[in-house]
Amino acid sequence: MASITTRSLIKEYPGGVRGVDEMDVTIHDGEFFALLGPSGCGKTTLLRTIAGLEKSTSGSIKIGDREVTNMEPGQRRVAMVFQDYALFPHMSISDNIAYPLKIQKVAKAERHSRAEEVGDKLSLQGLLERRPGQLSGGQQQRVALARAVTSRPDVFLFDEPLSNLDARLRLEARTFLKKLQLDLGVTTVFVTHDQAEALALADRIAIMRSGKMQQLGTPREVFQRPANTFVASFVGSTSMNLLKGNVADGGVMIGHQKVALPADAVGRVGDGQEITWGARPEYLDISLDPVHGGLEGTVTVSENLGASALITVELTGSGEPVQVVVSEDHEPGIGTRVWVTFEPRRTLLFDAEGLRIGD
Amino acid sequence: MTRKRFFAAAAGLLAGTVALSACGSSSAPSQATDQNADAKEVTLTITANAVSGGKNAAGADWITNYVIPKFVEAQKAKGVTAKVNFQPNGVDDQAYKTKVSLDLSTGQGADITSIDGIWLGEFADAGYISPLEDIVGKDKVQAWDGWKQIKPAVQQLTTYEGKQYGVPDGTDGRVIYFNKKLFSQAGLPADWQPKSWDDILDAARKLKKLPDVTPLQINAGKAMGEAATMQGFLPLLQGTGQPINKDGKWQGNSQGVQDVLGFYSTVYGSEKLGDPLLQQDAKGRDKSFQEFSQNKLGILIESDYLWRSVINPSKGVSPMADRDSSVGWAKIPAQAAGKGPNGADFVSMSGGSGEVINPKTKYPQQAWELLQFMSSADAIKARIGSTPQISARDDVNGEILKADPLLNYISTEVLPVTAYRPGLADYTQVSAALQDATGQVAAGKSPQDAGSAYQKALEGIVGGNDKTFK
Amino acid sequence: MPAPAAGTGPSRAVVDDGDVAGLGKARAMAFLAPALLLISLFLVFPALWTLYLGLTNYRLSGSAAKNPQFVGVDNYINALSDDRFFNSLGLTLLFVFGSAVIGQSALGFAIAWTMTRVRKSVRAVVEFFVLLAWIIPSSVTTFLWYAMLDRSNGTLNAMLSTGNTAWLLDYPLQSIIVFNTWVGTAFSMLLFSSALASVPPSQLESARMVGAGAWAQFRDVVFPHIRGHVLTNTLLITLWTFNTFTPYLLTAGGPDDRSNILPIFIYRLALNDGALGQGSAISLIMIIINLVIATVYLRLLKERKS
Amino acid sequence: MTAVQGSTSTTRPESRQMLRHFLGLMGKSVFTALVLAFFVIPVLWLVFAPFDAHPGLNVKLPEFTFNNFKVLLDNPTAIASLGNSLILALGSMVVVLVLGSLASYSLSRVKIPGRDLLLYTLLLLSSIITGTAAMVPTFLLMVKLGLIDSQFGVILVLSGGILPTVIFILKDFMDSTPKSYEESARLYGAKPLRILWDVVIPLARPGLATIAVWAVVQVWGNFLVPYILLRSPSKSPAAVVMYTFYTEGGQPNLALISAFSLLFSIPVVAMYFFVNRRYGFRFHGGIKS
Repeated sequence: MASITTRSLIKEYPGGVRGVDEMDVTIHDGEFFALLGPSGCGKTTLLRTIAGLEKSTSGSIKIGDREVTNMEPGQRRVAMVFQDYALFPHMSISDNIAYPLKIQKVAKAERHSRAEEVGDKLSLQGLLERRPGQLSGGQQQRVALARAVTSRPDVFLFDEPLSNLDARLRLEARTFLKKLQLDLGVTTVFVTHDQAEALALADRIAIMRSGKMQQLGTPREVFQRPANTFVASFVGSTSMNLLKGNVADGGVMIGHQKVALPADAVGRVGDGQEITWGARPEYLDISLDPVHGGLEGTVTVSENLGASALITVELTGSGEPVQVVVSEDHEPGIGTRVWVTFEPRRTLLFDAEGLRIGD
Repeated sequence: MTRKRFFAAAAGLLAGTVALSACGSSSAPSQATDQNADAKEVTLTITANAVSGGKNAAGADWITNYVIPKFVEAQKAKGVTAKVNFQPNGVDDQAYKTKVSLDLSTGQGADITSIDGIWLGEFADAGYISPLEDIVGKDKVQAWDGWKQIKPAVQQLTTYEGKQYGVPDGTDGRVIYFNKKLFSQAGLPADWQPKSWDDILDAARKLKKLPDVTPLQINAGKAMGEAATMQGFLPLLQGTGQPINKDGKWQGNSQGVQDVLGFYSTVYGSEKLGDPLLQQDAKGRDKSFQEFSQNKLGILIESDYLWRSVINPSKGVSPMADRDSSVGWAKIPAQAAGKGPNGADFVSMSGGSGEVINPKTKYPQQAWELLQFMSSADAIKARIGSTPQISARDDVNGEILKADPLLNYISTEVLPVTAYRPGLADYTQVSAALQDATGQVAAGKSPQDAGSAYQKALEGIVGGNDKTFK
Repeated sequence: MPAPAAGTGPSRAVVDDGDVAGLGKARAMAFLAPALLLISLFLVFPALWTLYLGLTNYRLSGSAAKNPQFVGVDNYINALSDDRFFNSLGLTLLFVFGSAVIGQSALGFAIAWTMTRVRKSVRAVVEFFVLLAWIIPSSVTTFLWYAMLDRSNGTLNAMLSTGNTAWLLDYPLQSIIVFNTWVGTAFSMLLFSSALASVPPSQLESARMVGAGAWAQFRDVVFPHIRGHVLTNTLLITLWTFNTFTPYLLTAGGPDDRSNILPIFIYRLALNDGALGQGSAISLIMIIINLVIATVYLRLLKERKS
Repeated sequence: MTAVQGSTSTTRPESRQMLRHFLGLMGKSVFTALVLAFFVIPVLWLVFAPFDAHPGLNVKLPEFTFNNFKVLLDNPTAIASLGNSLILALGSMVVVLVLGSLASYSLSRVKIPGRDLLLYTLLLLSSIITGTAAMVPTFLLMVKLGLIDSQFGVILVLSGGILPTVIFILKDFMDSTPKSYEESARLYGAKPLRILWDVVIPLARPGLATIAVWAVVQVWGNFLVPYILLRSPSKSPAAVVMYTFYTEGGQPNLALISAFSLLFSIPVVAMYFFVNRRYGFRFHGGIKS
């Protein structure tokens, strides 16, 4: 078990593109840590650099108190589960699971019993003599996990391990993964582009963009208090409403409508300052009657989400769309005139650079 | 070989400037003639284009079953332990020649090598072989009593620039074969003997009237290879009075050459007395044999090989059960009576092979002993066995050819008028040019055009027209 | 040669991209070295030596064997002023174009394409026989075809009732083109089979949905996927066909040089005439032609892509 | 798919569809039959002639006999030569597989400067070696190395000649194996040779098997190299012995040639069968352009 620390880590590709740019991050011992971001943001590069599959250009990586920056991947005591699982198609499941032990020159009999033991733990009983090709996607994923577990690593590295599964299986596997990690207590770094997966699984999430860290925090923090507009729009199953406006008279002018200053921003902005006002659709509500401090508009689209509905409201005057999640009982018809309401403490303000105003 | 040596050698080679001449040939003078003359243990190797169970199997079996044990035995009686190996080959002559050249050029190779007489000049010029007297000593060579039995004409086979390079082991002669059955159908005599080229053409014209019969086969073209020269062009050219090479000069596009090509033109051109397509066939010669054996071909110029090995009723490849009664033969006439060299009426060409000693042999004296043994009357009789063949030795021929009318005929009637090809280095290329010329005429080109193309090719080969004559 | 062990340990040199197994340059060279050593010694070295021979009048026997003279580019001038060389070159180009580019590629593709839509058992049988032609040693296959095309007893004449047509004499080039197609189609068929398997069926289907005909499907869907295979295939079979000597066993270059393709021309020059210097020079010319063809292929395919 | 279109189209195009379908089926069957005829008919001679008491060049039902084989069995070199061919073929196969997979793996995974140029140059040079002009240098080289009359020497020369093509084709196979397998093994501490052996070789097995057959076929039929380099009759491979069944005058002995041709062909065909059943026989991969 070990923590992971990177210091000024840079991975530069030929041509000067930086996959990882000045990364300073500490992943705590036993933590379930997610690397989240759109494709090409460098999260997989960071993971592979930690694994040693990519050589860092400069900076250092420590696992526990071991300096691993220049170590061979095989010496870093890390285990990785690949997106395609990388199960050796020519070996039985048992041999696949025991492969790390084979490298460690563990005797055959013991390898076999360890594989069986791990296989049991991961519900792979009865599959051990098969070949990977004969297994379902979910089973293959568990075999890949089992192989990682067998090597008793200090660190698990998961590269989008759930993305090859269909939606239903993915939820199941997610729960399984979380439980497994809790049981084993091994420091785990998990790369995903799916924010829901990251929110559901991780103790902490690092959100990356163009090789740079955007925000590091608990799921709650990144959801409720995104550091910038990028994080705000990337995290959440519906993205945050972000409306341009400016500060006036202790409030925020969006078009010609005025809303209250978010709680965090009080006292930190001055009149005339250009800002972006943000509010999550889940934290907004609508009223059919005029409400003071609410935003007036007309319903243009309604999308059913099951127990709730996502309503798009076009604001009167500016015509900007605002999305609101309403419970199924309060779904207004298209064309209805509504007022969008909210609690000021649930709203955020971002400055001209897109950084959140407040602490 | 040890690995170390292997890599050392490899490195040496890679390092680069290996002079071609150092590797490419061995012009170094032969070692002393008496080297290892008193050795008690001797290893000798013989090679020939013969292999048991395949090509020239009889020759191969003779070496393994007769020559080697008998020679080893004879040596043992002298207190010498001899070990004699045989390296068989079963390939076409060009491949065999290549291998032998490579072997001799590097000082490897068998101590005794069987070669075709016409390679002699090339090999000698390349320094691959040396005169016998240089290898084993003049006195030793002259001491052999076998020379008396070999006619001077036959000795020419292994002679180059006046020196003996080896011992001839057999010769042959060319005659005109004809199918008596077809002849009687065409109203031609069974004891046919043409006296001129016109006689041949007249007979062919009569045969032409028979259905499904090719009247005449005169080999032509590259596909026939040396057979086009030896069984076609050269016997005809001989009949015009001038040999292909005279006083070191080659015969160019002379009147004689024009007459010969004109003859081809008559046969394959206007009158279609022969089958021009057959001349282009890579296996045309075999097919002509097959046709002859199936009574589909009337007249054919060939050597005794046809009689012995092809249409032989018991061992031939295209056996002819009634060979003895239905195949006739005659001497090849000159263009017209008295037109042959020195006014001869009839002509022929002969070839043959011989054995040479590797100049790099470790045991020159013993190799010479082995060669003498192989050329002894008893050994040759053993080789010839039950299928008579014309040997180089008169004593053997007199004894074994009596029973075979054709071979006896060749030995007594043809060999006196025969000629050998010049054993000159350029011969192979000149022969190729002649094959080309005959092939072109058979394919329809005019004798004039083919002749001037030949002249041009010839000058390229021998280096200028001062080395040719007309 | 760096020892293989030099690359291990934590202080190893920077790893290349794509080097997924962590070979490193040093170890990569060590892996490559045995093959390169063998190739240098038994291929590059004799090949360079051959090129040197091409500058001499070296012969297998005769006085030029003893003292070969450096003749510079004479052999090349001779070759380039020799009608027979150009005849041979023309025949070779026809032979390569006919039997490799058209024959093997087209037939191989047609078979591979057809075999994707027949029953498995039929496919297995067809593939077996096509491959058989390729596997049987050349000395045997040439004999089979010699028997097949024979003038008087040949199977082809019997089948087609073409009397005594002497195929090998009347149509020598055509005969060896058909023969070489017969021998070599297997490789193209195999390559195209696996290439076609790599074309996503969904793309073919969507092309059909918008009404694309067979040609349009090939051009817009199949070809882009198999471009690399077409290149590999054309390159290899062109080189192989350019250098094949096997037709010699069928026609020996004849009749009258009408099937005298370059490898046979060289063989006859080097072995029958013993003119190794001249033969070596023509070998180099042949390689240069091969090089030009290879470059043209690479260009063509690159251009069509962009 | 016909159904999809058929249901939405009117009657006339529907019948045209049917016609097209029918014509397609006809074309397919005719083409398949022609292909089979083209490839099968020449081989028939090999099936019948060896068992014929009087084989000719034409294909005919034999006057059945095993005598041709009996004659071969009596031939001192014929049967042994097949063993020699096996030695040469398998020896070369092992050499090119071992050296070829090491080299192609290395070339596939590490960008060595001038890699492509090197490959193409070697490929082009290999065409000289297989030709006749290089015969003399090769022979002289082998004389210097003391490898005349050595089967090992023949194996080296033949391997050197076919290695570039082997590397070229194997590299395609190696390029197309997914990289995550190797990375995974590497993370567990496997060293490159180990990865090659545990992961890459098994994954490339169909390719290796196919190349193995290809290499064997190349060596199996080679006449000139073993003929020039070997001396002892006991080492002659079948390709050399095949030529001995011609008479002095160059005429083929059809009985022996047909029987020997069959024996000569069987081992390679058997090897193909084995490989095809076990791994599937295929070439794949294309140059990435």
